[in-house]
Amino acid sequence: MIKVVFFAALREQLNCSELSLSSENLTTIADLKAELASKDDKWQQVFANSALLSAVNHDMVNSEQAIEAGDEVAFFPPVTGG
Amino acid sequence: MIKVVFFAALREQLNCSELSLSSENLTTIADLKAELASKDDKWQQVFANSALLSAVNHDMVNSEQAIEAGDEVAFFPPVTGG
Amino acid sequence: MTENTSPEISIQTTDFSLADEVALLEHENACDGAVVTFTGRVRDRNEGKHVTSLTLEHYPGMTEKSLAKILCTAKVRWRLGRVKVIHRVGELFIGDQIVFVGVTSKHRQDAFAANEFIMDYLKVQAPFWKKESTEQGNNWLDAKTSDENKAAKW
Amino acid sequence: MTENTSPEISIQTTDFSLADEVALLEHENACDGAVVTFTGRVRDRNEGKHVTSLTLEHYPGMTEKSLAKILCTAKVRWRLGRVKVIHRVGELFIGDQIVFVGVTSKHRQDAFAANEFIMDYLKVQAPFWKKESTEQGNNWLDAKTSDENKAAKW
Repeated sequence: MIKVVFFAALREQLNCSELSLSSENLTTIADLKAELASKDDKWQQVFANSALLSAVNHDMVNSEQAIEAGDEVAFFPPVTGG
Repeated sequence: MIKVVFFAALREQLNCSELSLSSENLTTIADLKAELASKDDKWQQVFANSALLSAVNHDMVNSEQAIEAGDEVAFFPPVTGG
Repeated sequence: MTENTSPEISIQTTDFSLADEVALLEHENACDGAVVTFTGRVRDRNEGKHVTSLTLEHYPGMTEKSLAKILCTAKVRWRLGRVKVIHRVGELFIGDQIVFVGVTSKHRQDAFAANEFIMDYLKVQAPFWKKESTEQGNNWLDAKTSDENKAAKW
Repeated sequence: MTENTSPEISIQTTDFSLADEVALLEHENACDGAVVTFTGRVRDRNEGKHVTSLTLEHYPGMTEKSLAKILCTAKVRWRLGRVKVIHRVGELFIGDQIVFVGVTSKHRQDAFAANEFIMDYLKVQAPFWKKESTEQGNNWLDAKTSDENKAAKW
């Protein structure tokens, strides 16, 4: 399984903070995004946003990043702390 | 008269913190330096130091700066505060 | 509260004392002549709107890891003595302290550069998000291109 | 004690409180989100020698005038809220605070830049001189070319 977490505006838009997916057929972040976007129109729209950031196991990554079972993947908007 | 003040290492080398000179024949800082340097070998040596800084009425100036009666002229080594 | 892995990094809901933090940076530290601090506070206005409060969300675990990487990079690039980063989360009000970065060094240039570097990278890499409450309602702040550009200059 | 012409500038023999100074900079100042402070302290070593104390001399009148010019320049170059500069004179010991520069601004970039600018110019233009007491005796410090070069870069 892959644990997927969402933060901030993204979490509110999806009304979801965390979910788990089977890692079967998911090789990269891009695959995972496509899988999530296929859920419905709202998810499709949210994952069409190219500004979205991704992290795997607490490190920022790009869409080509490989993922595997046991990973924690996060999606979130550009950060605005400080 | 021109009031002349000395600070820090310069004050100690000259063993003098303040003196007054007639402004007659003194048109610029360079004139005043030459006048002071003529006092004796020690003063000659001290004023030969090109790193020496000068101020007139609390503003940093160079040797071409004009001076006149009533001015306060200061000579001191490069500053080292902060 | 998040478990903090390094004493140099603290993510907390509670306020902090600038004086206490600087005292810790300076305690038994006679070799560092320069101490630079940055404090970020909640402003009463943002882009023309009156702000009443900010709510800060973060990604526990990743926040500490990303800050640790930023501090590690700063220590490699500059000769630093001690470093401390505190970032508050939760709801904060006008004038409240949000973030503290404190750096000591033998020399001021390293302390200034490292402090600004840490803030610039925190702004674009550490997973914090601000939601603003204004008279017109609540909204998540947009990231600024200027922050991206500023970080890219280092 | 010197009579100070501006509340933004203080030349004093007594110590100062970082916390009190920052509290004044922040008091009823909800528009400035960024506060940067620099504190300079007496180090225990300088160029390989053990320092026991520093004695700071200055040129009363010119000191205040030169600092006022530096602050004025900083305010023209950056968008600043409040500014404070404190410089101590007399004999100071290891770990003692020598100088404080505090700057507030709406944005952090201005606060960082202005604070470092003020320190860089203070170092080369304000008439202060340090005499060092070491185990080898007393000596006036030499000015550093690196300080001249750093100030020239602004």
